[in-house]
Amino acid sequence: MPINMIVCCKQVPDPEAPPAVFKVAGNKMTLPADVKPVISPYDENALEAALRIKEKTGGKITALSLGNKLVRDVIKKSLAVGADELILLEDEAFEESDSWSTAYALATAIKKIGQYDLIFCGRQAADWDAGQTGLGIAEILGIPAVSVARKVEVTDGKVRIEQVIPDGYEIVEVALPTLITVTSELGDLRYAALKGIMAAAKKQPTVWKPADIGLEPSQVGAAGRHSKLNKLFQPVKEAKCEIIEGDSPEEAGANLAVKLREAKLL
Amino acid sequence: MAENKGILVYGELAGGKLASITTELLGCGRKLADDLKEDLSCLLVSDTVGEASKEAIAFGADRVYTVEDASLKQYQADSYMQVAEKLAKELSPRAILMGQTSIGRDLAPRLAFRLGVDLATDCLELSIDPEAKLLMRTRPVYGGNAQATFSSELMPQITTVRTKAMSPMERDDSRKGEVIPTKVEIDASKIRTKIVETIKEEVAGIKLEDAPVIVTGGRGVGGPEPFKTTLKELADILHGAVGATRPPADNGWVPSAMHIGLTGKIVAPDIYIAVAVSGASQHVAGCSGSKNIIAINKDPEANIFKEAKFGVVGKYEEVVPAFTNKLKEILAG
Amino acid sequence: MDFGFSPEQEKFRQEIHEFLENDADAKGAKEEWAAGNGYGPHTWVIMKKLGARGWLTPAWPKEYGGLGLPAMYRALAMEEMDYFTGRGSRGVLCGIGMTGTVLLGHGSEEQKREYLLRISRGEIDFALGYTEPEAGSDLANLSIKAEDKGDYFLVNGQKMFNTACHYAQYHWLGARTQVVEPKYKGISLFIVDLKTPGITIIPIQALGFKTNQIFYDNVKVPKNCLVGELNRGFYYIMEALDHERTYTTSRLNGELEKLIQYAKTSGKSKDPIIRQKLAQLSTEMEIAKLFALRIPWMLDRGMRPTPEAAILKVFYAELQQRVINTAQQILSPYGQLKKDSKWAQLDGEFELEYTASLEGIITRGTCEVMRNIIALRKLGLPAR
Amino acid sequence: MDFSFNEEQEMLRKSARQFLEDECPKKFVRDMEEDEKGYSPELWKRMAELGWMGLLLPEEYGGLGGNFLDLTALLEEMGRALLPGPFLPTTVYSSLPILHYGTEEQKREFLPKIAEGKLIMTLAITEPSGRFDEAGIETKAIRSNNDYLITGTKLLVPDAHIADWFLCAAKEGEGITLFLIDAKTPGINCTLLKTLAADKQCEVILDNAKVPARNILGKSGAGWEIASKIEQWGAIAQCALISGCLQQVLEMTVDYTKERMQFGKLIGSFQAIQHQCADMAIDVDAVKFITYEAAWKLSQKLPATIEVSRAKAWTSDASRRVCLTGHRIHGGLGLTEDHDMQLYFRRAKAMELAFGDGDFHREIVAKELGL
Repeated sequence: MPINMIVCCKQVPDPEAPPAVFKVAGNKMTLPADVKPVISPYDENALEAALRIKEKTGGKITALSLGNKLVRDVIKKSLAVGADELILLEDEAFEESDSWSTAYALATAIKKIGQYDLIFCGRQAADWDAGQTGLGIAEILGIPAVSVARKVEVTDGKVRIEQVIPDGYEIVEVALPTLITVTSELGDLRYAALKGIMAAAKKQPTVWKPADIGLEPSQVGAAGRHSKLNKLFQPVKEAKCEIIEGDSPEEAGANLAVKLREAKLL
Repeated sequence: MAENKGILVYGELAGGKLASITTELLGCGRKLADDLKEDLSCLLVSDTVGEASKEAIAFGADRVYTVEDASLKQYQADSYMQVAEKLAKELSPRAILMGQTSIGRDLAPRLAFRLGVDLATDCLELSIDPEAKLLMRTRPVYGGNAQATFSSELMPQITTVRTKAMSPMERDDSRKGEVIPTKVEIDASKIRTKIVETIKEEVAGIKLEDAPVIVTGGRGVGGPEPFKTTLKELADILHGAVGATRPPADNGWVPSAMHIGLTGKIVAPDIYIAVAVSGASQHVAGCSGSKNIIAINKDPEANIFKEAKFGVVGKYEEVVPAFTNKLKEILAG
Repeated sequence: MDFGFSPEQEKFRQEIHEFLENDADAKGAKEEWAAGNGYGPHTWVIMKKLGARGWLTPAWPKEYGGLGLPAMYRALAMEEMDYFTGRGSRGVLCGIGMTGTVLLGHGSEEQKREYLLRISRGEIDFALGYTEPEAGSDLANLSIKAEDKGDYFLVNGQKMFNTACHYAQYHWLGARTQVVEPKYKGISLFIVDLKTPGITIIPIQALGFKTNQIFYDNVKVPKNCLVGELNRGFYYIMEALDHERTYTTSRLNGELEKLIQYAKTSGKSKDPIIRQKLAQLSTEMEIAKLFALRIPWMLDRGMRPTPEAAILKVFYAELQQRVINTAQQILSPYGQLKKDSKWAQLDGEFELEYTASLEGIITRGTCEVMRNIIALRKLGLPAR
Repeated sequence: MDFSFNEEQEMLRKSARQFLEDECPKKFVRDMEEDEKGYSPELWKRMAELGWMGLLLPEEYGGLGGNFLDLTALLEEMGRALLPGPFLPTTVYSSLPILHYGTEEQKREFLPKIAEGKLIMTLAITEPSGRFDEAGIETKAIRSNNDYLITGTKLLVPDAHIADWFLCAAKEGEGITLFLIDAKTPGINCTLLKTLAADKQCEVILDNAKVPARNILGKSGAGWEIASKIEQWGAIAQCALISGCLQQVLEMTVDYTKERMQFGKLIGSFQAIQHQCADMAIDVDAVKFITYEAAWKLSQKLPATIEVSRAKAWTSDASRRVCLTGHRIHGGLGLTEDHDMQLYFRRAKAMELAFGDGDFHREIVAKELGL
């Protein structure tokens, strides 16, 4: 049975950028221009989960993204790796969303899309790391949700999920439609093949403004927040590392042991 | 609707006793409640709660609500949500504190969206704004590259707290408190997920969370083998456990239960030895509470040296065996 | 990517090309500039002719005498003008480049009406009034003082190397209005009529061109001559420089073409070393062209080309040195013969250029200062 | 005028960068220097699956119909990662000439296999003369019935030791003819040469190697026209590799100056270092633009002789300057084998020499200028 899947993909600043380039200015995170945005890594895992199901079972994947001035060659990666359609909730009004206003807008857009069996989200986004949006969408839509999945399979209208728990995993079954948040153990997103890239470049995403999903600008983005950001800051680290030297790496290793003894750590 | 008052800790049990995160939540909840001059309650949900309710009082709760039902033996979102939603509505606390555990991560967002209120996850610091009496909730963002303080006027203010971020109170069994058994009818028809099987990937030896010493290998270790040999030998000498950063877990070099970091385990041992670990913020988030971080890395510019107290610049293949041998010598006296 | 021009752009360029190719005043202007005197009668005429067609300021809005076209058109117009009229680089003329750019962004409506139309028609020009004896590359250190006296500003002090003072009508003056640290926060911009009492202009003959010292002795500058906000002048200067470190390559390229032609006709092109050198210069010229066109391309996409303009300046100015020196080597003993001298080759052009080209590596920010900008702004190296 | 890659090229670039960062780390580059094959068949297969081998080939031959600018985006990433292996010999030096000059039969035989990653080819032109022109070819092809017997020595043939087929230039009478030669043909002997970059370049000796006449590429005696076209393609491909390589050297060096403390200060705050870094940045920008312009001309199928030679002339010299400055700034650390700087320094030289250095291409520019 071919199934309809929706994958929520968020554009975030590259979390792999060296820590030193993350600078807070005026309650906002600023990064140098050469740090390019990426799709949030867990969302990439989510996309991979959907692609594997599509390969095995068949189906349609719609990637869904929210933001403003989304970088096309970043966000269209979903199309390049095999998503069938890309819908962008893209408008100034969507800027500075929190978990609530993000989930609310995404859920409203998903209702407009209408046909869905499986919704995938990353377990959390690499910018605010809140880990709420996926489960929030499920609550708003009133569908079941399973979080932190490391494997997802669809058989006979049911989803079988390996959900990561402390010291192991659970195998959980749930009927469609359902929402699943995905973790990195599921595996990296495949690389985009040239053919996919070329096809993606020719395809234009569907862009929806708040009004297109029946929302007022006051219900989305900064205006629709439930939380107030009081302060964004970077704690100062005082720690200073003492480098233990030696004439050879082996000697340095031995000196480290001696040092730990001297420092009474042993 | 009644005015929201008091702090409610959503407690978790481990092996029939109060989980350590719950004692931490009670410790922090106590302070907040005292600042507000309001009460601290604790909710315990299981098939049988037993003595844990008394423990909760000893660790600071004024009232303990116990919900017992055979169907609540194992956490399932759809059953636990029925309890959490009902109690949150009935008790209308000012704030609900949960652990940033696998239960808290799963339950808190659902509850917040069900109630239409705000949630701040994975918080490191909580305080009461004296004027607005709002909870100021500070949490790491951008993979630990910054922190942010959030507040919300929507009640209850739901918050999950990172493990080991707060200190429990000294246990005081003479403390007085009230245990209130509460009945919640669990509607089985609303449970939409089914747990087919639970598979434990036990890691032999000391549990990471309890180990006083942890030896962690990063991507730079190069493969699964050193985790079983070089790193394990070092950990064994120090009676510690072996951990890993995310890439070794994602690559299947080690079970994911060994992953330490923002989305893995949060640890705070006395000695944390990071071997061939670059020190990405997402990893540091999981070990920054350690008392002494020691870094061994061939790249002198690796970020982990910014976190460490002591460091050696060199190939771990050369440094670690020599380090282990010298330790053997020293510890043998 | 696209390294060609659109048909509209080609047509625009062609029109200017055909107009200038046979215009006697263009040739006259070229001679005036070559003599190092700046504007002469031919220059004023050709400026007015170009201005009447909107070609001096194609990227300005139509209401202020522009054509409302993208910055790329301006670059094309400049290429043609520089090719035909020589060293007086139209694009960096103070009126169009500095005054016009700042007025468009920050000037009062009154100032815009008063000056922009006349600038765009080629009727007036401004002398750049930044440099002082103690403020060259370190422009923020300028000290000429403008005191607020209620009804007017009272200006006292001195400027150095203010080249256009002997033919422009107005001074584009950067003056200190506040003594403050950091120093750049106390600078304001003024438009001063050069005929105002108290102004003395003393000529300086530099290598290959004529420039001036200018003294302000209790000069009263009306309040409405302040441009933009008080003490914001340095910001305006920097912003305008991003637009104005624009170099065209057509004139230098024209010289290289002449040199290549000379090498061919004189038989010097058989020398493998000369072949290598000329091929290298032609390669570098192509790079300079691309660097030059990158600036309007960025401006048209709303990007601020600060380090890119610095790259262009360094590359162009140093390329100019290499072209001139290679010319001197190829001309060998004849290189030193002046225009009109018996035996002078190529009209003595490279003798003149040899000295005049020095200006290129110094003015509008030395190459060294440009390298600092590249390091700090493009590569993000630490300031200290 | 447009100085930016299009969306598709940006996506290709990002995807290639990620793939190569994961699959071609410096450890792999070092391992391949030691490895006899000098490439990984596994990685080759994965690159083929991504469609890279077929980038320039039309769809009817299993390719994707990309152009030279698309290729430039990909090659810059390969240069940045110092990807070892026979990518250019197989694609640009072999599949392109077959596509443009081959018979329909030849195209059908070779191109789909190349696109699938099932065929490795290389170009055997250079000879002991060390020249890049027609006069440098002494290898002889003698007709015998429906075959040719080819005898001679080819030098510095990239990846010949693993190639399935060669594209080989030989003298036939007064003209040059190009032959497609099966590497397994009796009479062919291939020896790996030890090189500065530890890349895999070979001596190939042909001793009466028998090649069927139908394996001529293009027309008999008219092979030099094709060879000079290949040299153009090859030169600009090398420019793109150098461009990526130098961009990485610049980034690596600039990063280092922001971390390295001396005399109590970050060395990046010293003007002497800043000016060196600025010069590197100017060189790298120039390399990019002059390369892109030539690649654009090729992608538009416009004549590009002077543009290609300008690009290779500038890029070859810039590669030396940028790598040298990179080394100066890295100090002693960059000299150690553990550091990546020396890898770039050695590889850049191989790229500089491939298809003619600066002097060689300046002479072409001079000719084009009518000098």
